Amino acid sequence: MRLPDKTTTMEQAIAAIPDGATIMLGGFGVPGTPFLMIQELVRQNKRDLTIIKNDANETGMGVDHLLVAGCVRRLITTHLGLNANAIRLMNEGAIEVEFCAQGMLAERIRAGGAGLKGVVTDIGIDTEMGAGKQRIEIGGEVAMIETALRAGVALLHAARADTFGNLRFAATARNFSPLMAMAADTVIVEAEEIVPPGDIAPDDVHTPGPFVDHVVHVPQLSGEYAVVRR
Amino acid sequence: MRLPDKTTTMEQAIAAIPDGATIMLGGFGVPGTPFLMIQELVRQNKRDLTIIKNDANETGMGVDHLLVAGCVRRLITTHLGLNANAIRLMNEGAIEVEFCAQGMLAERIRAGGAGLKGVVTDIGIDTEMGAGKQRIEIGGEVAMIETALRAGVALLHAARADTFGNLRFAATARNFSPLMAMAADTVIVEAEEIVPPGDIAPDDVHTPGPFVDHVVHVPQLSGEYAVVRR
Amino acid sequence: MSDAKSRMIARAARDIAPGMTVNLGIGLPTQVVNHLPANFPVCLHTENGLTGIGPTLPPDAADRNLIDAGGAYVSTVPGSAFFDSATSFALVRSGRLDLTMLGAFEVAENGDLANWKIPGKFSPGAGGGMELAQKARRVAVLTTHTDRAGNPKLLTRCTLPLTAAACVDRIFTDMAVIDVTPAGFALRELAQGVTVADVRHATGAPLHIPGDAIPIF
Amino acid sequence: MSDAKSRMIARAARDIAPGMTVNLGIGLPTQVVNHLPANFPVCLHTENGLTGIGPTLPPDAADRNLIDAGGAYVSTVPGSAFFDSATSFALVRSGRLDLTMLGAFEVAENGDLANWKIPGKFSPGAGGGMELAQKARRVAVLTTHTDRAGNPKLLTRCTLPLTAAACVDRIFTDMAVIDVTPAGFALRELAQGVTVADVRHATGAPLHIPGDAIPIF
Repeated sequence: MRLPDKTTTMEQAIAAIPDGATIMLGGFGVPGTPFLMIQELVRQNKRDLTIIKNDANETGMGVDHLLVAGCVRRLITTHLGLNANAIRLMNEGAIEVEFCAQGMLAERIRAGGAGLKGVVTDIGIDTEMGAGKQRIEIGGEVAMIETALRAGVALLHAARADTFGNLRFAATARNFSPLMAMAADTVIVEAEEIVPPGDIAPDDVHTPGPFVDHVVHVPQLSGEYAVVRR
Repeated sequence: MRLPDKTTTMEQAIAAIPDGATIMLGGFGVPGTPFLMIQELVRQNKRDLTIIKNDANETGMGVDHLLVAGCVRRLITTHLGLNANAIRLMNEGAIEVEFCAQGMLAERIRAGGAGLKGVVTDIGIDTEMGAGKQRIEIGGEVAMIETALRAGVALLHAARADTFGNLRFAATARNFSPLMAMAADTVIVEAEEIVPPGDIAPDDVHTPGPFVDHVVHVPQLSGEYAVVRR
Repeated sequence: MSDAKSRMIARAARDIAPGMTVNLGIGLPTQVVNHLPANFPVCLHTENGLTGIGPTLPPDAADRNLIDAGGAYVSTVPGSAFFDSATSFALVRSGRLDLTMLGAFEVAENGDLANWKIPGKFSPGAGGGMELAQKARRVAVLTTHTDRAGNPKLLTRCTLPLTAAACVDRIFTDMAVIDVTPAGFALRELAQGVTVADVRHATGAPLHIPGDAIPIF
Repeated sequence: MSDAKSRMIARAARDIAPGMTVNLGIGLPTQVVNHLPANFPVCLHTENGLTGIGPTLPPDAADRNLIDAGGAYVSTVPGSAFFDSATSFALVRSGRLDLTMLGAFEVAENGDLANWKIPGKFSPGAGGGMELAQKARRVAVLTTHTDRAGNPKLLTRCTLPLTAAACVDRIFTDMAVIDVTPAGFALRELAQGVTVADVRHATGAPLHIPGDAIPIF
């Protein structure tokens, strides 16, 4: 027995994504954002996308390229504070935006990835974030259902991958990526380093290979990955 | 700033557990079972315990010591197949047993650890395991609520801990331990090795220190930890 | 093990396609792995928290922390990964498990499976069986065609508590390969030396027979 | 920064007890850490996936993968840990976060907090603020006592959309330390040079004054 090889090219992996797809993007701010795959989405001119990401990066970076190119119909996110362009497009009605509490976005994605239908929570129950959500009684108290989120595709940035798709993330670049890796039908990873199976010790794997479909090597990063000097 | 030291002695840590406590025990079979802390529970003659553990180990080992000593009132578990003594006590009515589907036990514990009230699932919906569980409609389908589980205490076995409580587990000894570490008011860890903060790299931590209350060094393991020759 | 059982297991192994992630249940299914070609690209999962299971090991060579869900001491292959129980069942429930092979007490013609409880006699709990049966993309059963008393295990309806409803896709027995179809049990292949009449006789539900020649395994 | 703001931040730092796990919100709260004694035993959490935050770093020394939730480049201390966003909020919601210090647009006398949205003007999303406000064991607010126009931020009722209801325990301002009690706002301490009358005047809700001498910070 040996574990299958999942390496491919970025162009090929991204080409299989149809217009209208729902795409999860890893990353919280810069760390973990798959900037090169986002650039490839723009280059291949994908349209009508639903994007699920913690934030919309900053003006001129990452998700903002998708917004500027008109690729995005809908955005499910937690915070757009660093991207005035995203807020403008939202206010103009050019994109639909659904806001989630950050930990609820994480749990909704994880629930999708764990084959659950949703989670029961009281987060936001007394706020406008709780409006319209199904309520149930549990343990004598009222709580809400947060429904599971899944996507057709997840695009993730890893520090290191083996050819089977076992992943390691660096520092706070981990954030949503292990959750999204579980929650999409097709998971595509850009990795700064690709190693043979076994080079990542089994106790040190952040995302197990079976959750990953395609691994793409990105030997050269763009300036977007670097420290941002504001 | 520095991170607090949580090392203590096993006798002291276990002494604070009251009779009637609900205790989560890590472990799936032998790997991950905190055998020495279980022995200490018996030695301190804790009574009327509710034990939450994947299995009841094998006759003459681990959880079985608690059963033989009459410490256990109730057991929440997934499988007792290797412990005929546990099955006998259950059939005689000497202990109450609540069975969960294994992945549902994991999710219920994780939900407790994640501050959720429960999860929405269809696992077991057409079986007797689904009887009596609250049902809701979600996405046009019927699903069930599995309620969150928490415990007063979790007792876990780690391969390595730092003095702040960051943990590493070995191989399949990980199983339920990271989930239980999140889901108990007091988390006590026996570790084969204790190292200074920083010796476990931040990217390599399995359970972050803030979830852990007490760390106990177990320099000498009992024979129960060894390979079982059946 | 009888020749018929060995052939059943070897036949089941041929249903594992390259690249699959597979969970092999305790008992007969575990042995399917021994019939895969060397260097076959497959990822074996065990629900206690490992993908990339390698060969089982004798006690002398075993790692005390490394077992499969049945308690057998196993090894890893290059590229294996350890993870917690929640992640392990996330993999099962979210559709990443391509195939599971399970034992059975009873299988019904609508695909219902009973393999965890015989009320009053055997009730150790279901372990991870319910999720494997309900959520693996494909569920195959490996079982003797009849029980020790000669009673059929393939039935119109299960009499024992279900593990999961309408979950079984295919059944490998010592007599035949049978698919669960919308129309009920359909005979696909016969074991060497077994006739259609033999299988009909040993099956507790109607059996659809193909018009073409029936392959032998 | 004004002296009054500096003293407010220094005073807030004194409410961090040894051994706590603490999340300091974006803005003024982040600066509380600069007022902790050297070698103080505390674990700082940031919701993007880190416990054990160390000092912030200039761009030249920064790690491109290591930021806090506000986007600042930070470092680690020995014993820090990285984890995913689900684990990070599990820590918050399950009661392992002993204290959070947050900014505010408005705080009501029942502890309601509004700090994420000004309809029509400012609506970037709540980020992780709702969970911090609703689930930290103790919630402290750091804010100027009035807004730039001089209007009170401590009110009988919030007028803006809530972040969480009845969540605030204590408010540190440039004028006073005020607790949220079942009876409403209670003055605990006064800033240097500020009188009870000043605080009353700048507060948009009744203020309970202790009978004893009021400590100065």
